[in-house]
Amino acid sequence: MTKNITVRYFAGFREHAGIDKETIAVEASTAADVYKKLQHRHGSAEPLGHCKVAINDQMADWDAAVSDGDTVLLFPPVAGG
Amino acid sequence: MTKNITVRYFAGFREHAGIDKETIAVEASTAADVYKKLQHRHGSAEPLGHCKVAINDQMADWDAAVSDGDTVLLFPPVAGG
Amino acid sequence: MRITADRINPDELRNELVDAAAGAYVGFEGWIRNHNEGEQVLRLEYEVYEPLALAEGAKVIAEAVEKFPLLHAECVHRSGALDIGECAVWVGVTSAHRDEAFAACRFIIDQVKVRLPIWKKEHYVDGHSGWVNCERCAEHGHTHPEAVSS
Amino acid sequence: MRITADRINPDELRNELVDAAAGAYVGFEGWIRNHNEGEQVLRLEYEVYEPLALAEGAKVIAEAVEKFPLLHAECVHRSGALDIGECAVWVGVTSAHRDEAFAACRFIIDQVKVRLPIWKKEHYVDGHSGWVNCERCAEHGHTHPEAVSS
Repeated sequence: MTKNITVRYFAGFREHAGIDKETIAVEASTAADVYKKLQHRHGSAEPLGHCKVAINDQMADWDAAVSDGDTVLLFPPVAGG
Repeated sequence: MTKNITVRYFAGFREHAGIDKETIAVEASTAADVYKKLQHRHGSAEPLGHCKVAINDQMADWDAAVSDGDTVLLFPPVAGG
Repeated sequence: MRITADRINPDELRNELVDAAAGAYVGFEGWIRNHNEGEQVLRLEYEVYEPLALAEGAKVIAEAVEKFPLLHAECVHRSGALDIGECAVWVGVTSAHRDEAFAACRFIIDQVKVRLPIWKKEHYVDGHSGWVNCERCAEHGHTHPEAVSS
Repeated sequence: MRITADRINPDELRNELVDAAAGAYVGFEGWIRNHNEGEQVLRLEYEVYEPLALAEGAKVIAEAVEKFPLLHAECVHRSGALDIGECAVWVGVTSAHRDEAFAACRFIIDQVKVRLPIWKKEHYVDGHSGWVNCERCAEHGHTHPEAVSS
């Protein structure tokens, strides 16, 4: 099922995509599906397990379901401190 | 053999002895011997293993030899910090 | 948990944790080193996604308070551009005894480094720059933009 | 290693350890608690035998520097009368990474507490006072002068 998903890119993902946000119509059940559809935009060399995702400003698992209208935040490997 | 030993008391030992220093003539081979001879002055309830000793301003073991003219420092259990 | 674009003042922050019941204070500060993985670092930028960095940081501190018998715990992380020697992150913990202060301070900084949406871009002496990988992924080296092409 | 009768200023001491190669700073402070083993503490006195406290403290710091890859390490201990909340001992350590800063800071305070000729006399709310036993001997309770008669 095609859903309208707003995707936000951070850090290296944003630099790679060249934009920080876009709304796409995508066939996706989970956050991981969204990530995979957008691999060319955010550096596919980065394994999913190193990245994090949030849905509507809540940290989420990659297998969390996405709904039409959701905002998915794609976080490359973090490095605080 | 009788030796002239200057003994210095610290903290609880000093309070118990009522003096901080005295020179005594004592039959003693080791620092432990000196401690035992003076038990009535510094609270014999305190096991040797909880206390420390220095000879002439060097930390020493209880079985270190004492010589005539040495200064023996008797340290009750320490509690820094 | 706080995020700030201003200089961190550890002394001021420490004073906020003062408590007559506290016997131990442990403070950790992460400073900007002049080198990383063999490269000379000139300066550094932190990108922070504040809403979730604050929420996740608060969760980390709450977990520390639950795990250890603490009096107070706080963490402050910088955002934006930092120079060599500046404090990037501060963690302070007070408790009755030192065991739990050390353990909790360590727990908080470890979790903050791997869980908060914060990214570090290093600018090197030779002119190039790169996003620094998280500690868990460190064996893979830097994630230079050039290196992650699709 | 330093012994001082004046207030400890952790911020000033921390600044002495600043180093562009340092990525981690860990500071420990021992504060005077208002209670100990169920008793309300009013104030406290430290008796320090300075010549050997300085020598033994320097030895502890040298051991830490040998055990861990540190940049700087320092320890300052108070002597004399202290009020509740005052800092009795400060330990600061800097290193490239945090592992060794935490480990060395912990090592130093642990050793300082059991090896340096320093004694602590607590004055309690009810008027009596007592010398506090070392940590290793803590299971035996306080060494009140009354309790150690010959």
